[in-house]
Formats: sequence, structure tokens, C-alpha cells
Amino acid sequence: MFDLTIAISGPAGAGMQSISFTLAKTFTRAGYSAYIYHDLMSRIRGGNNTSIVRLKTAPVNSSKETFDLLVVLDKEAAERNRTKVKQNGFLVFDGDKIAPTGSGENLISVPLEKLALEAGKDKITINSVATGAVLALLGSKVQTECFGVVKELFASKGEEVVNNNIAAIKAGFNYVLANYREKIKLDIEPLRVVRKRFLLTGSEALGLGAIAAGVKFYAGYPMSPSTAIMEYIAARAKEYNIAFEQAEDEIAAINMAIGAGYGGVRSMTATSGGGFALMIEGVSLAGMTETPVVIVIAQRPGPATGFPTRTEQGDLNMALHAGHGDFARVILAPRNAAEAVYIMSKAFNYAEKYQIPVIVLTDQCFNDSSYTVNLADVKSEPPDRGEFFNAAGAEAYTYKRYELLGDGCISKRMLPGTENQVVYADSDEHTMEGHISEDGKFRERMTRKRLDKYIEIAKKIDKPIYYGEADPKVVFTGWGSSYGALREAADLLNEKGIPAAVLHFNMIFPLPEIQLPFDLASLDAFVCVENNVTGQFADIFEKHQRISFTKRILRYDGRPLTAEFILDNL
Amino acid sequence: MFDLTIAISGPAGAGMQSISFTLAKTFTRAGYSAYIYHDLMSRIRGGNNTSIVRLKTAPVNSSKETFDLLVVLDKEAAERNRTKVKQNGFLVFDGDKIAPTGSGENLISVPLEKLALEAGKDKITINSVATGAVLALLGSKVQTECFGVVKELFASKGEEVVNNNIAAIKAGFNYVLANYREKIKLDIEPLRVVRKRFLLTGSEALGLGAIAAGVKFYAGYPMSPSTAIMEYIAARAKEYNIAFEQAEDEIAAINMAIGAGYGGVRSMTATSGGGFALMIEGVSLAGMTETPVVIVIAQRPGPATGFPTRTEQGDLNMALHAGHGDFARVILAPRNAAEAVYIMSKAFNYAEKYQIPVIVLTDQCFNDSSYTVNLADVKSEPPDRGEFFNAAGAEAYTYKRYELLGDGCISKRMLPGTENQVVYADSDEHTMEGHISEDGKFRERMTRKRLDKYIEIAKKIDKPIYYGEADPKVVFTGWGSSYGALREAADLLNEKGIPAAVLHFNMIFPLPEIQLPFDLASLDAFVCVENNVTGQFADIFEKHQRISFTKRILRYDGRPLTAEFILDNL
Amino acid sequence: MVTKEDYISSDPSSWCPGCGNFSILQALKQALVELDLAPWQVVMVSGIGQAAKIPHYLRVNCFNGLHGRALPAAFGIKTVNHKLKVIAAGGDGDAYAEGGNHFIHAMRRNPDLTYLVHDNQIYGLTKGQASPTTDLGMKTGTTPSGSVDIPESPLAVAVAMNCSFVARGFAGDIPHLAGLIKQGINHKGFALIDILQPCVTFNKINTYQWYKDRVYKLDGEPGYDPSDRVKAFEKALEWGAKIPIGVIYSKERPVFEDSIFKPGDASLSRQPLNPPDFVKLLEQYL
Amino acid sequence: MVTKEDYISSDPSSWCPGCGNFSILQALKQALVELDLAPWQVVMVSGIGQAAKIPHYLRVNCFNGLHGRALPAAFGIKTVNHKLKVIAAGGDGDAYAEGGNHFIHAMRRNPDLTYLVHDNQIYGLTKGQASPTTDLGMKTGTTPSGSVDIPESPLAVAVAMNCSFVARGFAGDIPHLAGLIKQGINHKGFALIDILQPCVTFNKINTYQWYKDRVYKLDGEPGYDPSDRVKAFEKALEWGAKIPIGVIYSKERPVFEDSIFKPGDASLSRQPLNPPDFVKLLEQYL
Ligand SMILES: Cc1ncc(C[n+]2csc(CCOP(=O)(O)OP(=O)(O)O)c2C)c(N)n1
Ligand SMILES: Cc1ncc(C[n+]2csc(CCOP(=O)(O)OP(=O)(O)O)c2C)c(N)n1
Ligand code: SF4
Ligand code: SF4
Ligand SMILES: [Mg+2]
Ligand SMILES: [Mg+2]
Repeated sequence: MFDLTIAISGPAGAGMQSISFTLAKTFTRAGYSAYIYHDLMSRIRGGNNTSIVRLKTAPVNSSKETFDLLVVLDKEAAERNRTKVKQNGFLVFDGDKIAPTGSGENLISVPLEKLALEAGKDKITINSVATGAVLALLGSKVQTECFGVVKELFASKGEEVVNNNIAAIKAGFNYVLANYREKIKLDIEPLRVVRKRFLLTGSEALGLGAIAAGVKFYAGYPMSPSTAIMEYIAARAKEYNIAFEQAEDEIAAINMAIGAGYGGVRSMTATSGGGFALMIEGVSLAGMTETPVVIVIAQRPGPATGFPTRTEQGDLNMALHAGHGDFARVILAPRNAAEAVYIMSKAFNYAEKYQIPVIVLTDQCFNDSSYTVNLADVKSEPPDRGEFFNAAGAEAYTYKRYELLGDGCISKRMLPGTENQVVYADSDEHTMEGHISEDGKFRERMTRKRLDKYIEIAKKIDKPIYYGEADPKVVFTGWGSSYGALREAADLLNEKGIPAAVLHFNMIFPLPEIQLPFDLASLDAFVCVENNVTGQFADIFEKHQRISFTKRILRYDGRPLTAEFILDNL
Repeated sequence: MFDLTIAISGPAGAGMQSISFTLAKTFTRAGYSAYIYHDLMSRIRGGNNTSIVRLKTAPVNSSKETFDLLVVLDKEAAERNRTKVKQNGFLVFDGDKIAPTGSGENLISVPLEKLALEAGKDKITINSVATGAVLALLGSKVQTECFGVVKELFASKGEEVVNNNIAAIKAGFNYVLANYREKIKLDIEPLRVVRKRFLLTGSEALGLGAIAAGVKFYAGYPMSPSTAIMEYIAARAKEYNIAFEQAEDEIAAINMAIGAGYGGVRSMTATSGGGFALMIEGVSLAGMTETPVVIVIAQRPGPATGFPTRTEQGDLNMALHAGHGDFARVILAPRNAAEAVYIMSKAFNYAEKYQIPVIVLTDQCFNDSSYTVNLADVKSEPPDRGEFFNAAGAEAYTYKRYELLGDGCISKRMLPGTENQVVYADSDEHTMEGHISEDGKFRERMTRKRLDKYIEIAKKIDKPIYYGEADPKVVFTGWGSSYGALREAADLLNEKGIPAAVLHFNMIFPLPEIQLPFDLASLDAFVCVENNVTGQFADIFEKHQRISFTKRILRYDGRPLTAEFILDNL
Repeated sequence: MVTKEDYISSDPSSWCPGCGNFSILQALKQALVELDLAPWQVVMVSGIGQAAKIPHYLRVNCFNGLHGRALPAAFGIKTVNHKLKVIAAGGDGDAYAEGGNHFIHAMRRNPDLTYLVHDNQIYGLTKGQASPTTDLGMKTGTTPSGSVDIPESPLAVAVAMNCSFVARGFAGDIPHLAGLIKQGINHKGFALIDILQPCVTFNKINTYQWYKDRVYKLDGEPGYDPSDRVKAFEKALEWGAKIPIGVIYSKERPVFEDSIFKPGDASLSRQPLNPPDFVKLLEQYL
Repeated sequence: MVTKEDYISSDPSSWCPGCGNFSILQALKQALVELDLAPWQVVMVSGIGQAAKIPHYLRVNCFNGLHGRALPAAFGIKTVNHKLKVIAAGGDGDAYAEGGNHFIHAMRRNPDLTYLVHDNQIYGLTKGQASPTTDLGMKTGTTPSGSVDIPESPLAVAVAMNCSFVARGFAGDIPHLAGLIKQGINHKGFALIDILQPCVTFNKINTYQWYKDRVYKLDGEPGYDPSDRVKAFEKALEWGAKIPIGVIYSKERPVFEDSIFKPGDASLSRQPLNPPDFVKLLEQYL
């Protein structure tokens, strides 16, 4: 069992992402679990970014505040991060360039640039030198896996580039062995891998889940941290026959997606909080016209432009109350990349079956992070497109889009272009046919029709995960991307002998009716942990369950929740 | 003491508004209180609209479901509304045109068109004939007041038009006296008027309140039922030196208004729910940049286009959670036209003092309705523009827009164009100077700074009105425009011997800390009454006060709350 | 054969008597009938306004969406149903104010849509405020001293955006308008038809007579070449004593759907869902 | 005398080395210094994007608002501070995509603003997606098979909207650009300056060299009359082997502020609040 945290830090564009990816992929293939969190500034070059790779024998879904190993690619990186290196951790740096001071960690000076020029024949192979140095310091025997990763990574650039990088890795590796052998305490062998294992980001998992769920139309407008979803789909649109378009703004995006939903396909968009704010009138249009649409909000800290490249769970309230008037919606929040595939299949099913807008709420720490995913953990729900009008047997021009079929029934859909039938969808209050109505009694029934979908949805709904001790003293509650951190916090408490558990939600609204799986009265602390300043989920859950948390642990500095942060604030 | 309800119904454009206005104005001048509610269809001509005038000795701020007198201007009007005439009420119609059937009311046939052509010399004076007929049926002695009103109303059209209309009124009046004298049971004398009394709509009161509060910039986009506010200000912009512009959309409107707020003036916009949805990103911009701005949301039933000309209180949740991220805002909701002047003065003070977006939440039944207003009931708060940076003594270029001055302190403002100083406002997370920041610790402080304004605001805040019995059995709670209906419902219960009271809010968020002015345990019913389908305020109040209502009375057919509706549903 | 009766709607109109919208409705029905399109083959998409109510008043598939958002919705509908005729409609406020950005960008994409803008130079449904095409100096509820913002020439903007079909119609000439609508529907690409539409209630300046005194047909103009973009621009700017109606500019180019579909491809909405298995999609992340 | 030092900002730039934005910043500073404007007399308003960070990198009053919304904010600021010089700035996505509707309507109002659009034909800050000015066929993150939407010519649209000052600059020619910015600021009315700005990171097609090979100065063009709208339109469409830089179109007309202020009027922001008493306003409802 091991649990290592390796951080690579440097100016934007210097290759932290490539080093961290290579390491994570290498260890994933070697049978371990990896998780990468990217701590990014909102700029393209310069500044300071840090990629934090966690490597663990057991699954890992969250980041850490302190590092076992830190690679710095410039002076600023060293200055900003050196205090985060653990007492007996390593700091890898290019001694020809910088001279980090201080004590408490093992300074590992590697002439990165020199070795890159010599072995890799190009300064750009600094990244590979650093990767080699890290592998050596970890005492790892996973070079074969690493070379495989590098081969694929640089395949498109030709054999020479591949070879140079492999040579650079070896150079870094050997330099450390030659100069710091005595410091290497670890000894990591590749594990026997049984099941298929993948490394992918939250964004990739969402895009993949959407395609696997049959999305046929995507319109969106770029916005961090959602853009990667859009680019994932764009890259595969031709292959999977998906209509894709970059809209002029988010308002166009949501209205295009709703149009395509009315048009009869599974349709979606993705954005972040500021872009979603612009979609809100569209959300109410989907509610009123009863048009299926899936919207991913990849949250980042607000208000306004806020922290474009950082993380927060601060848009839940807005998502829940987006749109004037009351109507049903579903809000889902995947816990990790593996679950995102399932969540997307659910999202499209909810959208089409109940003819509603469905919001998938993620965040930067989910979207940009890479997760090791076990095939065994990936599921999906088979498509359920809801009921369609049977035009075959029907009299010409008799279809009624908003037919009231009785309590809890959803009107049947029909595609435009159905022979001898027409479908009217209307954003005004409407008759059963879909024409503008001014009738009060009718409005009451239509309003209930749109709202009472909640009742139907709530009848069959995923329950939260309960993880940990059966008789806990501490229970952490949370939602979405925080799952990994909460689990880890509970594990750490259990290790210390404090019985702890996690109650964690991915179905955010409507909330499932549950009986608490623990005895509230015997808890020392019932804690809601969220990545926002007020505890937005806590408010909603307290109201729903008619209970109160004893404490809220809230992080709102733009950084992700970690077990350390949670325990420090308990 | 009397309490009469007179409805005038006909196709859009047929003059119901002018008849109802003339009656309400006449009785206002005669010392009574009037209230007009317009039941409108979303069209310019045709269909069926009804203007409902209430006349009372005591103040009246709400509509009624049943009429003492109904004037119908076409057949459809008769068919739609005749069942609403009270047992011993009157139905006035043009017997030459239509023949309403049925019993239960006193049919008053008046040859409206014939008399109009004869006495008024123009078909268009039908309205005045009808007005005369109504005055006669009410047994009123207020013709002098009425002629005065008509004179002013038609002054711009010349003396002949004035005289024709007066002749038409007389003709209607005399026709009823001649043919239906025996049916006239009432005898209404003008009262001695002591204080100044006005008749104005909710929209006019909001516009007036804004100008009286010193608004200097208005940008907006037309949307029912908010448009009249915009047109009120446009009409007076030259006189009061206000910059006014119709924006290309609501996004432009809010960003223009925020620009003007940064620029240093009191600035506002108004819209309805759908338009506000588009402003939400702007609301979060105001929150982040700490720019004062006032936004009126004149609610109408949603979702989407909904019922454009009808009423609902369904946008409270959206207003409260508008904008990604958490930041302070204030939400106010005037109870009636008189209070709107005060509310607008408060709105601008809150906006400037705390440098926040302030939302004034009204609805169609408030905006379009006319209220008799007593001068004695109109108040306003003197302007408080918050603190400004003293540039005179300061070193050049040292101003810090977002200076952290300690807990509860608001950074000082400075106008752009201040000599030798500059002001940076930033939608990104920022430093004290207003430059883009990536710092986590700093973000925490800035987040709290923006949110903790709530603490300061809550320290000095208007309490709800408590009206009615000290030891009630029934308490109605509500907010905004429903005040008149709730009071009336409580009065009716008290008359029946059931002790009842009203707890009514115009400060919606943050909610004041209150001790309930009654004994909750001894209530039979603690009822929240709202014009929406879920009870949005009820949810917020229950959470705030940690209590539960025993019942919610919710109206969501697009029609306004009335005492009858409330009691029918108790 | 499709007849006008096929297009009768159950929904009674709520326009003012005498409104130019009635003529547009009539011309539209005539065009559809002459093109022998059945109601179910046509989708009308609109925003909000008096004009935008038009889809309710004929029997067609209809998506009556949000104010200003007809074009994006129409784009979504057309893209997944490229075999249907999709017609968007709305007022001048809907199209050029609230919808201004979508107007611009729809022309860049060139989807095969027809866009009927009922241009009454005023906001009708909200009772008379200035629109982007309101003439300078006109007094309205929001311009009590007369409008000071210069009116937009939607046709000039369309030519500047290289819109593939740009025309102006007049509600006072139904046969001519019906002809334009037919051309617009037949045109492969985005067809803008800006229609001069008298609003008898709120626009007392640009009346039937006002337009009648000014409009002339381009069709008769000797030597006018609607494929010359610069000439078309000059023509589009003509607004005063003489106002041209007819096709101002027309130049076919690939439509958006061409970038996705090959001839003979089924509509996306008609293709079976059968999505790829996630296992296959995951392979690349092994 | 104002000097360049007066404009030094405390905020370090976060642009990529070699980015065209640096030249624009330099040209802007030069223009402001040559116009002898002090930092406190200038307000810069921007949206979001790489370009939109520019106000932080010189010492001026700054309102750095939302993506796409620089112009409405600038309009509000200018209207209540009509004596200040207000300069809006942003990228091509900011200006022509998210901000497209405001761009159109700002030109109708003609406020006395200068608008610098750093046109790198790409979305920089979001790492390389197509913008409204991206050339046909260019491959980006969202156009993996090449862009199919025809690029917008912002200059042609501006001429179509009768924008009172329309110019194109090039980040590769700082003195020329500084001259244009000066002209734009001095121009009374809305001045659009679209600036060709190489993005060295995400646009590998429209590079410094690509532009250098194509741009030529209109100033030298014999007989070019920037007040001829149709000619200007034709010139605005030139984009290929030759790309004109300089003033494409210029024609003064009343500015929005003229409809409110008389010469000598104090700024609204400087007028004392003293609002009318509500009793006075109520009189009309007696
Ligand atoms: C987001 C939004 N803003 C404003 C409105 C109010 N509104 C409805 S129609 C309309 C404009 C009508 O003008 P136009 O589009 O020219 O249509 P017309 O009625 O003249 O045919 C407006 C502003 C709305 N429904 N939605
Ligand atoms: C409402 C909203 N949508 C999207 C974004 C994300 N975003 C930030 S900058 C940008 C575009 C950048 O392109 P451009 O305006 O051309 O500026 P550049 O970075 O190229 O200078 C986008 C889409 C945002 N901040 N806000
Ligand atoms: S208001 Fe004008 S546009 Fe609307 S229906 Fe009446 S005449 Fe037609
Ligand atoms: S990404 Fe492009 S536009 Fe942005 S700073 Fe870098 S080079 Fe300049
Ligand atoms: Mg119109
Ligand atoms: Mg750009």
C-alpha cells in the first residue's frame, strides 16, 4: 500500500501537464490508481501552475495539500510551493538555474536543461528528464510502461522525437540513480492488471458519456472549465454523426439545443456559471415547452468572471432556481469520472422521459482532473426516450402536444415532420394543442402538470452513497466531486479510531426520500462539507430532511476540498 | 361606509381603462378610496379585458371576484363575466346590441351607442355614456368631480371633445334616472377632503419614486408589465435631467446601468422575469464589482413567455439566487403605490450605501393597478450615498477601490475622473487595487467582504407590518402587493368573530430578525398566502424563522389574490 | 394537391383589424400552397411579438419560442430535420434588437432557412416603443422627443454579412410578397425577407399609404444584378422617396447542413439512437 | 506634460511573450501621451479575454466587466461622464460573438467612444477556438475539420451600420496604429478600430508574417475618399492578397450625448443629487 503525491510546478506552458499525465498514465497501466489535479492560473504562458499527481494502490479521487515530491521548473515555482513539501519529501530542481534555500526536505538537484540538450537533443525534453528523475526517486520499476506512454504521446511527431524523449527519461532516471541512490526508499513494482483501466479527465468522461447516451446535437460557447467537453464532442462529431456548432453566445447555444430537442434528438450544451446565467431564460423555455435538454454547468468560483480556472460548488442555488416561474428540473452531480458516464445516461433519460431540462453540475476540480477509471466501475442506464404519439392509427391533424392525460402522466411527444400531423410547442401558457391561452383554470392544470413531474421522478430515484462505519460519531455529507475527499477524510478519522462515515449525493434535485442510515442522536458531528461559502447543499438538504447539520465545513478559496482541509477544519 | 366593485368589460381597445380611470379618479377626488385592477389579455385589439374598480370609504388595495355592477361593451364580455355579478348587482349593457340572458341580477339596458351618437356626437363617447350610467346607478352626487376629470382627460383634444363627453355622461346618467330610478338604492355624497389625494398606478409610483430618489440614468428594454415604468421616466427625462435609453436587449440594459453606477450616478433598470433572467450575469457583475444598481422586476406568470399580461409572485426564488457565486443583495417589495415611493428611496440608499444590486419585486397586479394615495401615507428616506474617498488629501494614484477596511466596512467609492486618481473595477477576483488576483487567502477575504454586507444591512432593517388582533387564531403572512387582500381577509374573519391578523413583509431579503408578535402555539392556522404555486416566500421565511406554516394558500391562475379567494381556500 | 384549406388553423387571430400581418399570413399561405407543401412538411419558428404569433394562425409545425430567439431554435430544428422546410418569423424588435446577434451569426452559417421579418418599425405587442428600424425623429413611448438612434438597414447589414438571399417585401402587395416567399423557400440557404408591414395601431407615420407612395419593384429595374454585392449594398441603403422591394441580393453558397450531411442522408431526428458502447469510447484512454 | 511613465501600471502583464497585444498596448500609451491626456482623464472599459486584460496594464480608470459586455458598460459610463475619454477594448470573440448585438447597436447610438478590437481571429484565453473572424477552413478546437461559417467582416458591418469612424490597424505597425488611435479618440462619435493582432500561441496561420505580406496603407491610396459609404463598403470587403489598413470610413454626425447635454453642461455624475420632492411629482395625479 502506498499513497504518494507528486507535484510539478512551473510557468504556464512549461509542460507540467505533460509530466503529470505521463506519470499518471504510467502508474495507471502499472496497476495503480492515479488522480491529477491542476492548479491553474487564468493565462496561457507564464505565471505559476502546478499539477498535482496522486498515486495510490487504492482508488484515489482527490488532491492533497502537501507533497512527497515537488518538481519545480522555475524559481517562482520553488518559492510558491517549497513549504508544501513534506518533512521527508523531495524537491527536484535544476541546480544550474536556481538554488532553492531552506531545509526540511531533500534537495535533489538535477541538471534538467543540460541533460535535455545532451540526451534529448532539445530543450523541450526537459519534461522527460524530469519524468525520469521522478521515476527514479520513487524507486519505481515501471519504465516499460512509461516508455509505452511516451511513445504514444509523441507518435504523431515522429520516431526521432519519441527516441529523444525516451533518452531524456533515461538520462533523468540515471542521473538520480547515480547521484542520489541513497535517498531512494521506495520500491514500486508493476501490479498484475486484471481489468481494463483508463486514465481520463472529468470533461472527457462527460463527453464520452454523452456520446454513449446518443447525443446527436451539441451547441455551446467556450468557457472554462467546460470547454474540454465541447472539444471532445467536436473531435468526434463526424465519426458519431453528431451535429456540432459553436454558437455566437450562450443564449444561442441553449436555444439551438432546445430547438434540436424539439426537433427530436438528444441534445445538449455545456458552460460555466456565467454562461449558464445567460441560459436561464432558455431553461424556463424548456420547462414551459416541455422540451428535453441537458445542460452541463462546470462550476468555477464566482461571482462574475471570478476565478476562471479554479474550482467551486457555488452555482447550485442558481441551477435550482434558474428560470422564472416554477417547473420541474433534475440536477445531477457526478462524483468522479467513472460515474460521469452513468450520470450522463441518466441525464438524457430524465430529460426525454419527463420532457424537462436536466442540469449536470460539475466543477473545475472535476472537469480538469484526470482519474484512473476501472472498467468494472463504469455503468450506464439504457436509453429511455419516453412515450411517443402513435401517429399511424391517428386521424389526420389530431395530435395534441400538451394533452392532459391524467395525474402524473406526461404528454406524448411527436417529431415535427410526422405525416399528416403537426406539433405546436409554445412558450406562452397554452392549450392542449399548444396554442396561446388566457384561461385561468387551464393554467392551474398546466402549471401542476409541469411541476408534478417531480412526484413521478421522486418515485424512482438514486439514493445517496453511505460509506464508512455503521455507528459513526462523525458523518460527512457532500455532493458531486467532493466524494473522494470526504471518503479520505472519513478513512483518516477511522484510522485514528474515531468512527466516521460519509453520506454522499449525486442526485441533487429532487432529493431522494431517505431514512438516515445512522443514528443522528449519537453523532458528535454531522458535517456538511462543500466547496462554497454558504453551504448551498446544506440548506437544501436541511429543508428536505427537516434536520440540521451541526457544522458546515466550507472551502471558498478556489481550491478543491481535500481530506487535510476537512480534518483541519473539523 | 360603502364598498363597491364595478367592472367594465369588453374587447381590448374599447375603453374599459378610460371608464375605470374616470370613475376611480372621480371618487378619489370626492374623498373616497379607489383601486382599479385590469384583467388583460396579451393583445392590442379584441378579445376580452375587464377593468375592475373598487370604491370604498376606507383604503382599498385589492380586487374582488364578484361585482356590484358590471358594464359590458360586447357580447363576449357579457358571456364571460355575467356570473360574477352579485345576486343584487347590476348588469349594464347596450340593449340595441346584445341581449344577455339569465337571472339573478338587475339587467340595466342602456342604448349606449345611440346615446353616444346623439349626445356625444361620436360613437367613441360610448365610454362616457357608460360612465354616466354607472354614476347614476350608484346614486352618486359626484358629477362635478366627474366633469372635472373628463375635462382634464380630454383637454388636449379640444373643447368640443370635452363638451361632447360631458353631454354623453349626462345622457347616460339621465337615461338611467329616467328608466331605472327605482333600482337606485345608494346615495353617495362627496366627502370633505382634508388632505391631498392622488390616483396613480404602481408603475407610476415606482417611476416617481425613482425620480424623487435622484435617479440619473435609466436603460431598459420594454416588457410587460414593467414598460410603464420606463415610459414614465422617458417622459420626464428631459425635465429632470435623466439620461434615458432604450437598450437593444436586457443584457445591454443591465450593463449600461451598471456602467452608469460605476460612473457615479443613481442608476436603474426595470423588466419582468424573462428579461431579468437575461440580466442575471449582470447581477453577479454588480455583486463582484460592488457597483450600485437598482433593478425592478415586475413579475408576471412564467415560465418562459407565460401569461404576459397577468400576475404572479413567482420570481422570488430566481431574484434571490440570481447570479453565480454568493454575494449580498437586497430584495424589497412594495405593498401598494404609496409605499412604492418609500421603497424606491430605500432601494437607491441600499444600493449606494452597501454597493450592491438591489431588486424591487413587484407584479402585474401592482404595476398596472391604480391606487388612491393619501399624501399623508407617502414617505421617503433621505438620500444616503455611502462613503466616498477623500481625494483632496490623498497622494496621487493611491486610491484602492476594494480596500479592506476591517469587518463590516465597505470600501470607499471614488468617481472616475477624479484628479490624479484612478479607479479599477474588476469582474475577476481582485486585489484591493482592483487588479486580477489568483490568491486564495485574498479570495476568502474578498468573498466574505461581499457577503458580510448582509450582516451590516440586517442591523437596521424594516420590520414587517403586524395588523389585526393581538390574540389571533388565524394569521396570514405574505409579501409585496398582496397586502390589501390579506388585510381584507383578516378584516372579514374578524367581522365573523374569528380573531385574525396579518404579518406582512416588504423587506424580503435579508429578512429582519423578529419575534413573532403573537403566540404561535395558540393559532388555529398560520397561513402563508402567495401568488405562486409553491410558496416561495414561505420556504424562505420558514428557514429564516425556523418555524412552519400550517397552511399555504397559493394562487397561480394568473389572477390576483383577493380576500374572497383566501377565505374560500382557508 | 395542397389547398389553402389545409392551412386553416383552429386558433383565432388576435391581431388588430387592418393589421398588415393579415396580408403576410395570406401571402405565406399562398406561397406554401403554390409550392405544394403539406402542413406537416413545414416548421414555423418564431419569437415573441405580434408578428411572432403567426405560426399559430396557420396549420404547421410550430415552435413559438422566446423573444428574439427564433433563429437559434430554427437552426437546431433544421439541423436535425434537414428535409423539412423551416421558416422563422418575427417582428423587427424580435429580429434586430433582442435577436440581433443571432441574426448576424445565422447569416454566417447559412442554414437553409427562410426568415420573414414583419417590419412595422415599432414594437407592437408592448404598445408602441421604438425599434431598431424606427425612423429618426419618430416619437414613441420611449422616444418622447423623437428617436435619435439612426435606424438600422437590415438589408445593408445582411449584404455586409454576405447573406445568401436578401429581399424586401411589402404587406400591401400580397402577390409580390407571395412570390418572394416562394423564392426564399426555394433558395438553398439563409433567406432574409424583410417585410414592410403597416401597424395601424402604433405606427401612424409608416402607414400603408406612406409605403405605397414609396415602394417600387426591383424586378422591373433594368440591368439590376442581385449577385453584385457592392451594388446590392447601394440598393439596400435606398430609403426615402423611393424604397425598393424585391430581391436585393442573392448568391448561393454551401449551406451549414452540407458540412454534416451527404445527399440522401436521413435526418438526424430519424436516425435510430443506437449509440456507441462506452467501452469502445474508453479504448483510447487505456 | 504627460509622459509614458505616467501610464505605467503596477499590474504585471500575463500575455504570452511575442503576443501582438504588447504592441497595441504600446501604441495606445503613445497615443494617450501624444494627446496629452492624463491617466485620470481616461476610462478604459473591457470585456473578458486576453485582449480585455489591457486596461490593467496601463494606469487608467478601468471597468473590466463581463465577456462581451464592454460596450453597454462603456455607454453607461460615458453618458454620465461625457467629459472623460472613454475607450473600450476587447478581443474579436468579445466584440463580435458574445458582444455582437451591442456592437451593432452602439453604432446606432454613436456615443463618443473609441473601440479597440484586438482581432487575432481566434479565442485566445479559452485556448484556441474559432471566432467570428476566423478564416474559412481554419482548424481549431471547435472546428476540427476546418471552420465552415464564413468570417464576418466587422468593417463591412460597421459601414453598413453607418458607424461614424471605421478603421483597421495592425499590431505590427505601432506608429501607424498609434496614429489611428489618436484619430479615433479625437473623432467625435463611435470609432471602431479593428486591429490585426497576431496570437503567437493559437493562431499559426494569421501570423505577423502573414499580415505583413498583405497589409497596405490606405492613407497612401490616391483618391480614396473615406466619406463615400459605398466605396468604403467595397474597401471593407478587401481581404485576401491585399488587406487595407487605415481609415476606411469616416463621417461625423451628432453623438448620443448631444441629445442630452448642451455645451458646457456638467457631467451627470458631477451634478448634485438634489432630486425633486415627491410632492411635486405627485401633483399631476391629484
Ligand atoms: C426577454 C423578453 N424581453 C422583452 C419581452 C417583451 N416583448 C414582447 S414582444 C416585444 C417586441 C415587439 O416588437 P416586434 O418584435 O417588432 O413585434 P411586433 O409586436 O411589432 O410584431 C417585446 C419587447 C419579452 N417577451 N421577452
Ligand atoms: C459569458 C461568458 N462566456 C464565455 C466566457 C469564456 N471566455 C472568456 S474569454 C473568451 C473568448 C476569448 O476570445 P477573444 O474575445 O477573441 O479574446 P482573446 O483572448 O483572443 O484576446 C471566452 C469565450 C466568459 N468569460 N463569459
Ligand atoms: S398592434 Fe400593430 S402590429 Fe400588432 S396587431 Fe395591431 S396593427 Fe398589427
Ligand atoms: S494566447 Fe495569443 S492572444 Fe493570448 S496572450 Fe498568448 S499570444 Fe496573445
Ligand atoms: Mg414590430
Ligand atoms: Mg481573439
